[in-house]
Amino acid sequence: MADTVPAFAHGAHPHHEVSFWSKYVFSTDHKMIAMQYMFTGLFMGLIGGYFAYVFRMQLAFPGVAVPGFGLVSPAEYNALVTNHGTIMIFWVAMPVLLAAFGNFLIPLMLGCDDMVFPRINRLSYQLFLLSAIILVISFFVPGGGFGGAWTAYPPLSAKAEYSLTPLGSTLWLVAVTFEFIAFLLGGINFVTTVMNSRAPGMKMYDIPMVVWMIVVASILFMASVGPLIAGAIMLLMDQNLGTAFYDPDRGGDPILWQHLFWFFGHPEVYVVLLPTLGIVAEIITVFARKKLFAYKTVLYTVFGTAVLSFTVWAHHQFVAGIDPRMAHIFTITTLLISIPIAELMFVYIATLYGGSITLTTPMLWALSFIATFLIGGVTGIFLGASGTDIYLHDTYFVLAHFHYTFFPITIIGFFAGITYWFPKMFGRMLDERLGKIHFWGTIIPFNIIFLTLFVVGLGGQHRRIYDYTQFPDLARFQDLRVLATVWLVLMLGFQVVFIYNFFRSMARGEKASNNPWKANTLEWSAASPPPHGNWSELPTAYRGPYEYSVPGREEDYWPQNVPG
Amino acid sequence: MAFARPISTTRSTAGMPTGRLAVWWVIASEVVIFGGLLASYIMHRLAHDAWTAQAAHTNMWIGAFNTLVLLTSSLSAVLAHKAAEEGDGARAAKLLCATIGGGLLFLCVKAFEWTIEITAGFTLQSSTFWSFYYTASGLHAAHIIAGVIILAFVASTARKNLELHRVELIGLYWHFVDVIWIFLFPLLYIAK
Amino acid sequence: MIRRLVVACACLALATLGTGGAAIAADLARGEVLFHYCTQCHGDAGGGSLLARAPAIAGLGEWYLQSQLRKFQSGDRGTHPDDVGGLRMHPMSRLLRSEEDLQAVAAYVASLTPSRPEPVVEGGDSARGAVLYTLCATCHGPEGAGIQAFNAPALRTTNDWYLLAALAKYKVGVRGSNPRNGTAMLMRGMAMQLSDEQAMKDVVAHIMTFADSK
Amino acid sequence: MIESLVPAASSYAADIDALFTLIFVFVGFWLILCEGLFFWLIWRFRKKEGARGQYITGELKSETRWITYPHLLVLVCDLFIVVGAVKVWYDVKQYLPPAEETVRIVSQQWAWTFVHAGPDGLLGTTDDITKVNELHVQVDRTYHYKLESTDVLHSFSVPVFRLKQDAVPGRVITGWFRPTQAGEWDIQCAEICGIGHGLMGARIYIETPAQHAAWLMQESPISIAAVTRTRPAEE
Repeated sequence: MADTVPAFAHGAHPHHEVSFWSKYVFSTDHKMIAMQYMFTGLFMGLIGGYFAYVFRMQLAFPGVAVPGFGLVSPAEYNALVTNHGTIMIFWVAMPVLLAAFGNFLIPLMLGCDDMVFPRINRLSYQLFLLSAIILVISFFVPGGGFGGAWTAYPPLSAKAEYSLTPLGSTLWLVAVTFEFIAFLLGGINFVTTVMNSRAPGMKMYDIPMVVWMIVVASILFMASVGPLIAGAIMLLMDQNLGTAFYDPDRGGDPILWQHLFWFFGHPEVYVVLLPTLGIVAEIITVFARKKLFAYKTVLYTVFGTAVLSFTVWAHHQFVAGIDPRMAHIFTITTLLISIPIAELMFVYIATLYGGSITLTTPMLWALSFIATFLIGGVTGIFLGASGTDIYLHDTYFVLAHFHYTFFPITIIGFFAGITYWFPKMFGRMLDERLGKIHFWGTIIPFNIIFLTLFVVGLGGQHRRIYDYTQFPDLARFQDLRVLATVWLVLMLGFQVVFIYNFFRSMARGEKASNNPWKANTLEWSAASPPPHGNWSELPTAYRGPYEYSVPGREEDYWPQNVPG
Repeated sequence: MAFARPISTTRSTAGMPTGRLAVWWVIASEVVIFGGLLASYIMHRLAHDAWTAQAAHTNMWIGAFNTLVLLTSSLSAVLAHKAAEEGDGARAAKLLCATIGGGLLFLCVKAFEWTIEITAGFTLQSSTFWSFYYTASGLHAAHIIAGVIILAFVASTARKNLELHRVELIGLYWHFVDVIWIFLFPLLYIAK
Repeated sequence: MIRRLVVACACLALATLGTGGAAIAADLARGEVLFHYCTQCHGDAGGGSLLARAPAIAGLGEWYLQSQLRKFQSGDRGTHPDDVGGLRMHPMSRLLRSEEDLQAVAAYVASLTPSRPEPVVEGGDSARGAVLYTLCATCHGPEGAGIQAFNAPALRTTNDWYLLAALAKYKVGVRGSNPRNGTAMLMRGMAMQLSDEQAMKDVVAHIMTFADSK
Repeated sequence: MIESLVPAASSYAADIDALFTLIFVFVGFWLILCEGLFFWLIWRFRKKEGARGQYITGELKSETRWITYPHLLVLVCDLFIVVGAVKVWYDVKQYLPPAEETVRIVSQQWAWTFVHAGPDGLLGTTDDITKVNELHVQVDRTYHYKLESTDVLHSFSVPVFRLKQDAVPGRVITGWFRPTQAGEWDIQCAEICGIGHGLMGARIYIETPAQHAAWLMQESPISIAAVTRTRPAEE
């Protein structure tokens, strides 16, 4: 393999003048597509954050017009929470973590010039963009946006007379389905690229962990989303063609959707978790100057998690009217999944042992992921145990739990990744001081908000309730709700620091060298930012990605592409 | 803008051409879509004995004929692949046209069959069995239509002796669509 | 510049003139804001929605709107187990947190242009209905405009499907069997006079002719 | 832990709270251990001039045991939790003690209808008491509920009972509860059911036998005569 290094690598990409359209809009370059995914995802993230602001304000000050929105009606409230969830998972976590970092990193880390199917890659982004546009349109159609929760349980989602959003629910479903298809196409591309296009000399165990994680996530997505696509087609037909797949009055079964949804929905958590775990692995090894503890164990654990994640879905349905005996099985499988995840956390903590740790901004983000995700992980045990789930199901305890997982995954994972790879993406360094202000301004409010919500959840407060002051027993938590809202507004405010830092550094930041962090993986051997085709001569890999602090070497890192 | 195929497409670390590898992944992702639909159908079917009586109204002989048509068309796809391997693009194109013919015949028979059923009063809304019947066979028919379009495209390039590896790829897809029908036929027509 | 001054002066003058009506205007403005709560079901112009089983309410008498909202809030209306629409409205009425809010919304809805709903109920004989309607006319007026003195709301500005459903509810006692709701009990007695569904359809068909003639 | 926030008013509430505390102890131990170790490592191995990182692969047996033993311990903790969870779940959801009275619960957009058995203690008789958004039960009496829905999914949730059960249209789901403490508390709908979901609340009135009898008398004065004859003894 190693003797087939193509010496003509750049020859396939003749330089020619390209128009604005073909450079930025219809580009097939994986880096440009990654940027498209990222900026679309971030734009959707702003919408999702705005929605969170509006409904948190409504909860803290019910009946008061929200500045920047107006009076929130119950229908709007439902649409806001529904689309906040949908957007944050399908239009932020997926495109940013999986598609943006996947597209950017896979060819660069594998030492190839592009994805194997650049045009399919572009098509997948375009489908994704289309799905985002359809979703945004769905907020403005008569009747308003869909308000049946991101889980879209029928019959509420299936019948217009129940949801009162005839067009909104259909458009929502169409948007989600398109998004799935976009990520199926993208995932096939990722997996094929990693299987077939690694740099000469790069063996299975030389692949950087983040690439492995993205591949496993793509396969996991592919294997789990199929039934839900079938389910979505059935739901679309129920909505518009008068079928009765989910209508109990005419021989259907509403629980069927729940099974199809959560058969996908639970693995989906790992689909977004794995890329972030990978990003964190890259960052902590670089800034601790340490080899990743037990690379193969991590890999097998991830495979194990992926397989196990298919067996736990019904823990979302303990009280949904399934056979009570099934709860025992799913309690066991759910608690079993705590073992691989605990193992991963142990590995990450163990990696810090014996390191030489520098607390740069990316490292702070990566470490805060571990610290907060631990809380998210352990609180899941309460919900996986059927006995306590009877009480905790659909309370704010659940909400706080999964925000303690999804926030580290999506938001912290993104910030860790972007602060780490920013020099490679844009050729300039981010401002460290602003980065740290933004870090503390995000991480402190986040913890205050959701620790508060754990408490109100234990107090019996349920999710998706428009106005808690209408419930005499819940009205007494109003101060805590105001507290959470105030800190949310503060946290959103601190994002301005990031946006300023991002765009200012992009234009005027300090120029970055090719390898500012002294990292090993192949992308740091390319120019910053990498040109079309990435390298003038495609690299060869000689060793694994985590050879830091190798004894006997003068430097404490040993890039994969350096012979010897 | 002229499209230059990247070097990464030409690599094959896994020991399989990139195109074939990707088609296998496409098939894998399609398998779970149909798998979800059929699993839902089977679960319902087991829970509703009454469906047996409704399934009795499907025409097994039409279904059997369509099975035969599809299997035959798959055979010509195999022969087309063989011709493409030998570098005979013109012959491969002809054989692919035979496959297209099979696909179109299948669709015509399907249209005829649905017409009979709808005029007999069995529509999409009649019952959940018929909803499943039309959804499953409709989704399958959509795959046949897509397959026929791609087959036509591949045949037109193969005739010029270009991109002959695609003959194998579309063949793989066609066999997959065929296999799906092998599952649908007993589930919807024979089990009564 | 001069034009701007003129405009400013005019505004000032109008504002001074308008202070007398400010209380009412503020009420209407508040009501318009609060009406946002109602539009998902009752429509942007209060024209009703068959999908949501919500009747047209635009232009109903302010007194009637107030009294019904109060009844919904207290549970005197909309708490019969079979009153599907009422059970939906009962919690919604609690969105109005104060008497001022309730009055503001009622004032605003009353100020809306009454809708002229399209008839959707079929099979009603308006000629037969005219005869039956004589009983209704006593309270609701000969043209169905409603008479406040008899606590009788206007009929001709609401949807025929809603009138039919309401009559049916009265007849079987889904409405008008709550002793705390006297006017409804009175109406129930009247609805009992209609012998069957056809009679109700006929009356409704007749009421819809008022809407046309208006 | 939970009872400091919400009173426990059913026979199994304490079991669920105890299970919660058990899990809290286990996961609290692990969380503190991990976070403590984590922050200590960050501090201990901060970058120092002249010091390099150590080269540890984590592939050797002597190294992997640092993660193998802890995760075996996690497994042991999981076993305890599974046993506790299964036991509580069995008691609350799977096992159905004989009913002293049955109440029918109908959920719809956006109201709860409770059909109480009335003075004769039997459902489906003429003296049934139907109330919207008001559930009246008596302490120390075992109830079965028959949960129905007429339109979409709802979820019957009584936080003071620690009870939650989804209502599924087309099904009647049976469960049980036994109130233990008199008082008046919230019932919430815990499954999104349309635009009024956030306003779909009801109240549960848990009454002493005397209060309950008074309520029965107030709701159905006519059949009071029957009470003393057909109703089983209060104690």
